[in-house]
Amino acid sequence: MTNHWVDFKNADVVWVMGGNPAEAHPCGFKWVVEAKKQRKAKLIVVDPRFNRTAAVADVYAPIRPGSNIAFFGGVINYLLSNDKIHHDYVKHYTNAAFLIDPGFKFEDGLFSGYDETKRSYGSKDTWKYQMGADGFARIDETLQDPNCVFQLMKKHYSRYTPEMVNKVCGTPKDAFLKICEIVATTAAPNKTLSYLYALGLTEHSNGSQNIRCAAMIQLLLGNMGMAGGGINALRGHSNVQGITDMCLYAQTLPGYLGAPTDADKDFATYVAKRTPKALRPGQMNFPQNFPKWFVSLTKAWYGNAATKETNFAYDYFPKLGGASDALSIFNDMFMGKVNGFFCQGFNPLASLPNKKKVGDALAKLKYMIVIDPLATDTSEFWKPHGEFNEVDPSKIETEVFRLPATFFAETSGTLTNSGRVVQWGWKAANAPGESKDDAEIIAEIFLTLRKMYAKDGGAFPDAIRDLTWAYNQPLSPSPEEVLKEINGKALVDLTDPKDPTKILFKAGDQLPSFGFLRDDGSTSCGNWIYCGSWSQAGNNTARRDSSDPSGLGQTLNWGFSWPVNRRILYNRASADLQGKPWDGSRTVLKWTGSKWGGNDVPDMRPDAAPDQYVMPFIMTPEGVGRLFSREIMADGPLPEHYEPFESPIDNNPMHPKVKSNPVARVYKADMEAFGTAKDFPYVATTYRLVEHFHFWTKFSKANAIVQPEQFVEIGEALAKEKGIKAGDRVKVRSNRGFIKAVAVVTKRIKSLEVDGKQVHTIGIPIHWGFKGTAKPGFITNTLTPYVGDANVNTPEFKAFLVNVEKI
Amino acid sequence: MALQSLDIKQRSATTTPAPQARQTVEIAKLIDVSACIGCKACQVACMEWNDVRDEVGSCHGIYDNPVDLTENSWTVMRYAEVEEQGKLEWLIRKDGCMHCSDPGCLKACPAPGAIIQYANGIVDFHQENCIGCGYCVSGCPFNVPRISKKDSKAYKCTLCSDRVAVNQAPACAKACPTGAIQFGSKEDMKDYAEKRIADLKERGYEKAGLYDPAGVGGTHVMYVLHHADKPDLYSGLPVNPSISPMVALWKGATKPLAALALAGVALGSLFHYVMKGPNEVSKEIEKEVEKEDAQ
Amino acid sequence: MQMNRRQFFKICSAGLGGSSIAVMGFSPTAALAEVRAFKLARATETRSTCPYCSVACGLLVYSTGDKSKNSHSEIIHVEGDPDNPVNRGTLCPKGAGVRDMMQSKDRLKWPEVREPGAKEWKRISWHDAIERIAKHMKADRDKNFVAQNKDGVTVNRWPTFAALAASAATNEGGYITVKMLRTLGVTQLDTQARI
Amino acid sequence: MIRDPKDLQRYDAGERANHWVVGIAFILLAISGLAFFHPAFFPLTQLLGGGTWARILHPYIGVFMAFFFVLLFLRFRKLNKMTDADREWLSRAKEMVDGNDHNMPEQGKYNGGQKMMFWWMTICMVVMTVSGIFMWKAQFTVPIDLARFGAVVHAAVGALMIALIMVHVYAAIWTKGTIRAMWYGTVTRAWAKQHHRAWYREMTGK
Repeated sequence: MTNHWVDFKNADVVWVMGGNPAEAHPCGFKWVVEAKKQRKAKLIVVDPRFNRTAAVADVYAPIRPGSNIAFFGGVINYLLSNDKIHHDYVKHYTNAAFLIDPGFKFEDGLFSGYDETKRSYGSKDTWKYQMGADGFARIDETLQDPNCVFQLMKKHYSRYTPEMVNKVCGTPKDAFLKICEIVATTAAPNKTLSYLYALGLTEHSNGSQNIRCAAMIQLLLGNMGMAGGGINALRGHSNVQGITDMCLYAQTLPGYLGAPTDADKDFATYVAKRTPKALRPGQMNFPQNFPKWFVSLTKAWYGNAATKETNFAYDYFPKLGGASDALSIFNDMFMGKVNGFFCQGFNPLASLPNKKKVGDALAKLKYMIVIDPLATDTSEFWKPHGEFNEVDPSKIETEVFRLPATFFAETSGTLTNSGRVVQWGWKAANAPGESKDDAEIIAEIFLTLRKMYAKDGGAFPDAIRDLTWAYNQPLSPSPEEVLKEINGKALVDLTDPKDPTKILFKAGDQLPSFGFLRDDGSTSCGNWIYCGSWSQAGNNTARRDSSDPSGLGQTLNWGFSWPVNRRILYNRASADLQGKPWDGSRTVLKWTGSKWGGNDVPDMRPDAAPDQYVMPFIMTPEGVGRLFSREIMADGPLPEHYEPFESPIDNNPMHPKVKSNPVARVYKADMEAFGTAKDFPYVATTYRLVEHFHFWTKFSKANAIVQPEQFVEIGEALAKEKGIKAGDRVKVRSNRGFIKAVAVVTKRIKSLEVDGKQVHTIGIPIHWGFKGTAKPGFITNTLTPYVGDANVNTPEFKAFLVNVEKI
Repeated sequence: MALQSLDIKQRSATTTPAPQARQTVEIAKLIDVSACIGCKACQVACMEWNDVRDEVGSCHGIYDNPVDLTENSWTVMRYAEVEEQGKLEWLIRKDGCMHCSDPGCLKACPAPGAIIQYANGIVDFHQENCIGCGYCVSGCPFNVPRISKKDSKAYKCTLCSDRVAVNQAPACAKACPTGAIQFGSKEDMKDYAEKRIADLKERGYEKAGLYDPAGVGGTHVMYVLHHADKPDLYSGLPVNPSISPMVALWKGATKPLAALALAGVALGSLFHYVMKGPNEVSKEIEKEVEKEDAQ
Repeated sequence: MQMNRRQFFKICSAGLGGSSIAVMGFSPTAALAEVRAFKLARATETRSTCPYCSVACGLLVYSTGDKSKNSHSEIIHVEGDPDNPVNRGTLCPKGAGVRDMMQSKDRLKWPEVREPGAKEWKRISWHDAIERIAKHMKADRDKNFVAQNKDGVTVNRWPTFAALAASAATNEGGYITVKMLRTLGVTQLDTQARI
Repeated sequence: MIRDPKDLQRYDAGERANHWVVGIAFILLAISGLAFFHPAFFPLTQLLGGGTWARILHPYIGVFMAFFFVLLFLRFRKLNKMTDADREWLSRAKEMVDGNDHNMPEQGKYNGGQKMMFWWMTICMVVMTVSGIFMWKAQFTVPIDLARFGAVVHAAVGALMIALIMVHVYAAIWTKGTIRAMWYGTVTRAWAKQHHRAWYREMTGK
């Protein structure tokens, strides 16, 4: 998230849509309740279900699953057409004034440049800024040019009228307008709205664009960078943020450094492509430091093998040959293209869509390595568990290794929360039996392989041979040593660039910030954004001073917040052009006359005086927030409503020719496994309950007691139609399989009128499976479709079609 | 003063007063229903602190689990979906012992020292003295105590007397993520409630108010309700709870009346004997019978 | 006679006292009323972070023993860390019950293997497990490693091996994992964060 | 006392045993019941093995007593039919209490007072059994208000019953030569003639 958990208390309005923090993040949600209690903040909840967050909301509105962009578009239209925007902010801190290529068009549901055969936008040339002779993007500060972003947005979203919102989302018009009104109050410079979301926005075929909508609204309202503002991804696991930062996924290397692909033929091409040039004069364009970050990473990993001569061991980094996200991986596996599978603390049989397909894919492996503290469902995909897992082990040839790992308090180390605060935890007890730390298991596997390669040779042993592994106990790298490596150090004495006689850091010193990283191989750093977590001052993640002099909850001496202990991202935007805070009572940053000061680490060059016009969004080459996302997104520079791949209505009411996301990747077999409204008339959405955490707490007795058995939630209207009473057992079917569960009949899910049709929604919590202490249940993802978001392929778990019957 | 870590106000089945000299602070737990998200953290924290675990039950078509208080579940959340004037409200109430100032359980309990009311307001069950009769169940106006099937002892929320005795908040209050459960002196809690009620009134809940029923002398677990005029909306919170008149009669008037009656009969008999003498066979009849025998 | 409740109770209790004297019952045993002893006295307190969601609440983990050589520590209680600025001592039902997770009957205790076609797990030693895994990996990698793509670009990738990584591992564990996987040439890599 | 072969048999062995089974049960019940009823009597539970044992045993003893009382009832119910003579006796009961039986009408095996005692006992037994069941949490679950009602009734009627039994016992003590009827079954003819003349006539034919 751009802000942090405690910062919610600074909000005037909290808008939750696409999340359910009261259930998924209760202890973070406390700060929303605190805002209500202390600031008289209003809480808005938009969700298909009246959930436990809605139970304490001031305004709740229902919405049909999968129609978020229509809702957001409606809000954007309301703000623009009623002139409820923060003018100065929009003009200076966003790309509203930027001129777009005149060839840019949106017609019949498609942006210019669509290639139907490839299901993608083959050419995005028209999505770009008009460039001036000076090499910078052209702007029109009056915002009047028909090709400026502001005007393009106005035009694009004028179609999203309250009537259209009602037609697409089923949301009652008065509830929608009431929400618009409350949201619009925060266009005032000194009012903020905090936007909270989680998987309810991401798990759609338009997931990324959903989030962009929320970000655009926050830019229009001038709420980014403000205390009590921001766009706040609540996120999932305890260290989902840290693991994302460490980049345990194909597309990036630690610190979000784009991973090399086949197109990056050599080191020079690779670096050039990832080192942008500023698009406006004088902007910080911080990603221009990419070479420093990448080279320091290569030094951390390959030490002396990473030199200028070897192009910093560039070839040691494998290049991506194509898609490599969980869905594509399992599709490849399903096609028999994968032999070995390393499954660390992950339960894909339960977590990925279409359990049947996932199970069949696992059965095609030669070997699988499961590292987990618990006997997960995935580790027993081959084992019959009644109707919950009907398989024939004699036909499954996969050799499965199951290695016991430690659980959290059985090991020390850091976790990063979604407010980017890295916190050290201490080991409290030994793990049961022979369990080992993940790091120990990895070390054992790696060192065994290294020995084998040293002895027998094999395919490309170089990287294996040269990987730095300078831990005191090689078989047991301590978290302290690893965090120091991640932080980075000087490899030689580093001198001050302004005064070469002055030694800033001696060789071997831990570095305090990524500002000191170099691209010449004189520094090493495992993850640049974590630089500063373990400086010469020691382990900053273990700091435990929770004092809060500003009263804003910044607690700058608690743990370490990346980057450089900054608590609110883009905080320069909390002050006006002259550096005066938009709201003096919640000062995050202000210009003190000689430097930036205030209650946070400045997200700005500390001495960048306001008259230098260095804009706040330093991670973009244009220096401003993007209302129009140029060519970055796969499915368009402005979010547009597309129906979920399984939709209860026949056409997209916005544009009949293009129903669903035109560029989302769908495999052929999965396309065929989609159901239609004729056979599966009800919309289903999956979600989490407060009593459980994913597929873990079914192993915990306390949680099994407070929510023991699988259920589905059905609105009273549908229940009446189907003759289902609370407590009855029902069977829910999709075109991919079925589950059986107890029916919870509720007033909290209303049937909605969508495009002239009555649409019922069924709510399906995910937490059950065939292993654990809770009552055994079906894997909910038996039902879900195997299709993901067009940009990042997060599966569409939130909107699909089912049928239901009483059993 | 040694035998207890909290001062005692009264104990069950005891006719003489406990030492009353020390004046300690009266505490209370305030449950702000308007801030409650029904997350059940309080339930789990209670289980964890008190080392009690219920059976893994089943889903009954509602969110409530366990569905009722048991000897192992000393607090449960109760969920009510209420639709008033077209507005849906999900009223979620944490149910459990109210720690009445005038505790019906204690009044009904026949076992000396099985129920203790501490000077701070906590009403605590001492299972070692409990005989398992279940009178406390009859005595309670809130239907709280439960008799264990395993040991036939009565159990309920202790308000974490062991934590409060060392000046810690009860486990549920500490855990509550949204601060819907507050803990402090009863006076502070009333002040806090007042602020919450003012806020709720501003948000349109004109009937918001504090639930601290006078019928049981006030309670040490109080609720802030958005609809204080209709406590029964909250899964049947009693509108005007008091110790049942039958229990009052049973453990009240009946006791002295019966004791007096029995003493009266005993003494009456004694004095009757003393004053009137025995009812013996008259000499006359004895003679008659002797005469018959002689014949 | 008009009487309010309180007066009524007073009269009743006076009557009760009176009647006790009247019947002169036995003297009751001494009143002992001690609260349950505070169970954390002398337990070892360790600061940790909740493993569940990304609020990452501070935890106080209480265990038996004082870490002396011969005493095995067992976690007996977990509650929130009041110093942590986010949770300030509070916990949700997941965090509050995390001890049951750590002590779940389904915790794995030793390495196991399920051989092709087998119906059950077989316990094996760590040594055997690692050797067998490494052999599988090396054979697969040596056979399927792609050093150059068809255009002659060095790609150094191992396409037949896939990995999914935990989102609940520590940063250090995650970093070590990615460091190894990338070095082996793994590109079929993803994390729970995607889902 | 030397037993006279001419003494009249008032109770046979079965009747006596039945009476004492009920009597002993009653005493145990009274002890434990009083203990639950009033704190002053709580230490009486020690006689039954402590509070918990008293709580466990009391209802079972109650059921036991109820069963044997039914037998007793069946044995004696015909003998306890109220007659005009009984009613007259009752109307003059005050004189009797004063120790003056001269104006009392002739009585059969039981006088009006004894019969009243019998019927009162029967009513109390029924009420105690039913209300006891309402209170018996270990075995029965009844609506809470019924349990409360049961408790009041059980307590009040229990006290009444104990009072009646005290009267019953006192009457036996007061009327000399009575208790032996329940110990070994016989009474003297003089006793019978004095107190139950009609029965005396019936037995002796005089």
